[in-house]
Amino acid sequence: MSKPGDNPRGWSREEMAQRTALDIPDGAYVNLGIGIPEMVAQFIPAGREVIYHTENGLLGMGPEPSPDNADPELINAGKKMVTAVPGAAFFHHADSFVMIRGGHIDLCVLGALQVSQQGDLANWSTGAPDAIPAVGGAMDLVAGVKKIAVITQHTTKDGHPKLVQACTYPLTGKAVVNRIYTNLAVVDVEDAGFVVAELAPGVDFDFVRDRTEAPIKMRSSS
Amino acid sequence: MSKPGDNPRGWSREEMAQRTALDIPDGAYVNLGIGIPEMVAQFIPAGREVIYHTENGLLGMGPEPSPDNADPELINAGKKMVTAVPGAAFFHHADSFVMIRGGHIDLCVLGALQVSQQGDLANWSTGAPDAIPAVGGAMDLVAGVKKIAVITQHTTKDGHPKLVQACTYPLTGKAVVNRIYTNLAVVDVEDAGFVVAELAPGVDFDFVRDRTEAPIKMRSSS
Amino acid sequence: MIDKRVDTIAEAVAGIADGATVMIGGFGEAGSPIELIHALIDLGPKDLTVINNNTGSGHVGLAALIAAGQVAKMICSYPRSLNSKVFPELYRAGKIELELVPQGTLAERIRAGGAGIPAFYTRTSINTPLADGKKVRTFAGKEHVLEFGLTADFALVKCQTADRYGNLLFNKTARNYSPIMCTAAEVTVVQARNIVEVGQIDPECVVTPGIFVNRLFNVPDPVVESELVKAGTQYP
Amino acid sequence: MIDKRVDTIAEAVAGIADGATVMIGGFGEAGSPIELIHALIDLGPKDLTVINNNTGSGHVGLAALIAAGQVAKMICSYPRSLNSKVFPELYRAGKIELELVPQGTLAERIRAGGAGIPAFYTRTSINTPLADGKKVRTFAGKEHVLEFGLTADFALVKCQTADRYGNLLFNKTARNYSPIMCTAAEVTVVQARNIVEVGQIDPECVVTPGIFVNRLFNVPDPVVESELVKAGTQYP
Repeated sequence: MSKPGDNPRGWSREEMAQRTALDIPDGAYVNLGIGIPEMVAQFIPAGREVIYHTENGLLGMGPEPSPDNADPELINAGKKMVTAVPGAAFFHHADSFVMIRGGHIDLCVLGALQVSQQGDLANWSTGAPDAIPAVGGAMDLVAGVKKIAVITQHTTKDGHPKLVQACTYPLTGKAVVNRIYTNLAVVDVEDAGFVVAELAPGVDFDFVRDRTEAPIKMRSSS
Repeated sequence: MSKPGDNPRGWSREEMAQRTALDIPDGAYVNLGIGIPEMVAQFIPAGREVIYHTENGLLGMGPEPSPDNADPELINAGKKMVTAVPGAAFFHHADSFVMIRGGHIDLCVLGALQVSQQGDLANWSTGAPDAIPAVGGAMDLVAGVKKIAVITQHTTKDGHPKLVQACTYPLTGKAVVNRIYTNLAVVDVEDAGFVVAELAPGVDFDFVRDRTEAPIKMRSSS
Repeated sequence: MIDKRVDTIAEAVAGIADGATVMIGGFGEAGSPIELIHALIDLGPKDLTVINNNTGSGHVGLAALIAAGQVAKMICSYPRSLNSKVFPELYRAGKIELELVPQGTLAERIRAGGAGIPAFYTRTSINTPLADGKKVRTFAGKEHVLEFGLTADFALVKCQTADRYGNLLFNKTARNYSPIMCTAAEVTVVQARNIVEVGQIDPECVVTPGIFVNRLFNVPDPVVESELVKAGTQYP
Repeated sequence: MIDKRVDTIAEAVAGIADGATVMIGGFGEAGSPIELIHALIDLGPKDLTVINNNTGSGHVGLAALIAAGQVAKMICSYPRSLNSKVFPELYRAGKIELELVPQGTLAERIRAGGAGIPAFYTRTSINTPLADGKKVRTFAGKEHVLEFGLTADFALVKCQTADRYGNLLFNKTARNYSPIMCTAAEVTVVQARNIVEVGQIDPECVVTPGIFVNRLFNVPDPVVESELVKAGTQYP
């Protein structure tokens, strides 16, 4: 298990977002969660056209507005002010979740508290008795979007693994996560469990394995 | 029972539509079925604003277009060309039936094959083995609209009563009809059965009773 | 770059195979994608299940597709209408199957299919033969019937205006089933009267956002079904 | 003549009684009908059940309604957000009830309520604590949970443009829950920035047709919630 006090290694938050962006193909419809996932949009490689969905009712979300262009009635799911690109569409909440629940969105990138080796995701509640439970659209997204990616630090601030054998926090969804981008590696969730698809520069497999609670393998190059 | 060859008496088709129109209050949202019900719109008393819904996707249906104004993509549920009044709205079929099924339309006026003393309506199929079954929106309308009125001849062309003890044709809905406008009378469907609210000029109660299969009473003036 | 335009109508309908389920937009002739239907006749797949409110008129469009023997089953609410001769004959001869669905239930089943709702309860059709054999449950003292979402392999629809993203506007009551069918098909194929530049459609007015559209073919001057029927035209 | 305009904001909220269920439009501050909420505080009914995505910010609008002790129960998806202090305190003190619903399920339940659909199945929340105690059924090999339609006595929403029929247009993402809430309430009350003549709203672009609207009040220059929160404003 990892030890608090390890030197930070691997990818920065920006680099995790950038690495995630590399995998998003031209023409994809993508929903980006709050936090690091939001940063993915700025790293899409040139020449790819990606359309962003925000579940509060906009397809074709653009970047932050300039101050003179800001409208508190044009926000994203994180309630930050955004813009709408040419070719965007506004719609109501039920129509927005038709896109999500109906399987029309190609990819959703979310944060995580824990991901299990079966792809179970816990990202909405620590289950603490005094916490205010709040779920938002997370359960709808994992239930409906075609592919679920997670961006997360490999371990918690206290050094506890976030890639676990079984989630101890309440689930957002069962067997829903396809790929995890951590500061240390790109990890696929396969039938056999966690498989490292790529290591961050300067990080070796043993370092990742030591910081992962569940069994994890290196993808064999073939 | 009535006899074929009776002289026509009571209200004409236009007068039945006109009598129905008298009961439609200012501000009502109304869906008019195919046939005589369609004619109701032209008889709304002056000073009343009534909004017509057609289930194929228009709220604010207006009268037939002039030839230079005709658009085969602006039609009513009977597939006749119509117009849209100022303040109209177009919408898709699912939204149109939100209005119907959700109980938002005040009144629907339909034709009938039979109406029973419990208010059961049969108006979509004679059940004949070689008939092509076709239901359209009739079952949705009777299930969802606040008040269901029927306009019908009191008897069939062969002189058989259409106001019956129990429908012999397949039902459109059970206990759904509130009021019936026939060529002979205005008949309410109450818990106790058929009650004549008004007789057509020149028609007496016995004449109506003889042409009604189920028990029928005259509304006592009080 | 996202560009859903295809160059030929054959490309637009490519891949619709024997046994496919195809939703076809339109209520009567309003919104009927008649050029796409004719391309489907040219393509020739058999044993189709077709979902449409009606069964077509005369010997063009949907009626011609049925006449060509390509349709094994119709799912619709009103298969009997003026100038509808082809379906009734085949139906009486036992050569085509019919699933009759109340119009609002048909619309809601399509919307549910597109929305990832596998089933829902509705009051419509309770106490009628169309509820026979279906699961019934009482809510607030009233019986309701369980109905299932509908999806399709392809949807063929007609629109008024589109951009290369697939954002769509419709013309008046030609809208009808098309927007919900766009959501419920694996591949949505659209014939558009006008294709405009991205940004020219007001984002507040988009009826079908491009996410629901896969292929777009420009038919600037579509035929009018009722005129063809009146002229006695037969396709092919 | 159909004219849904009312002259005073007190008339707009009149009749909202103790124990009423009230849907309030808005996602965060976008679309929040803050003037109507303040009128509801002035009116003073107690034991309300309020349906909103959130629980308000600062001490104005929905947060102020909760702080006034008028809300017995919140039905929402995200009761914890930036500057949301009032609800968390009351909730931890056991003084307010919470029904937590996934955002898309909340939207669909409201849409179902307005559409006369008493219940539907969804995959959302399966295998999570939010599915506990709910009926589960398998469709196409996957478990789904039965969820129920939501209706309300009143809906309070904000729109951009309206006509006297109650046809509504919204502003950008301020649309969110408002159109579906308009369909699901017995009495829908709208505060509109602009009221225009009948015929000035394009019938192809109407978002909420007037049939869903009962009362219309003109608030030409609504306050901006985040500015009030920043300024530390308390209502009343």
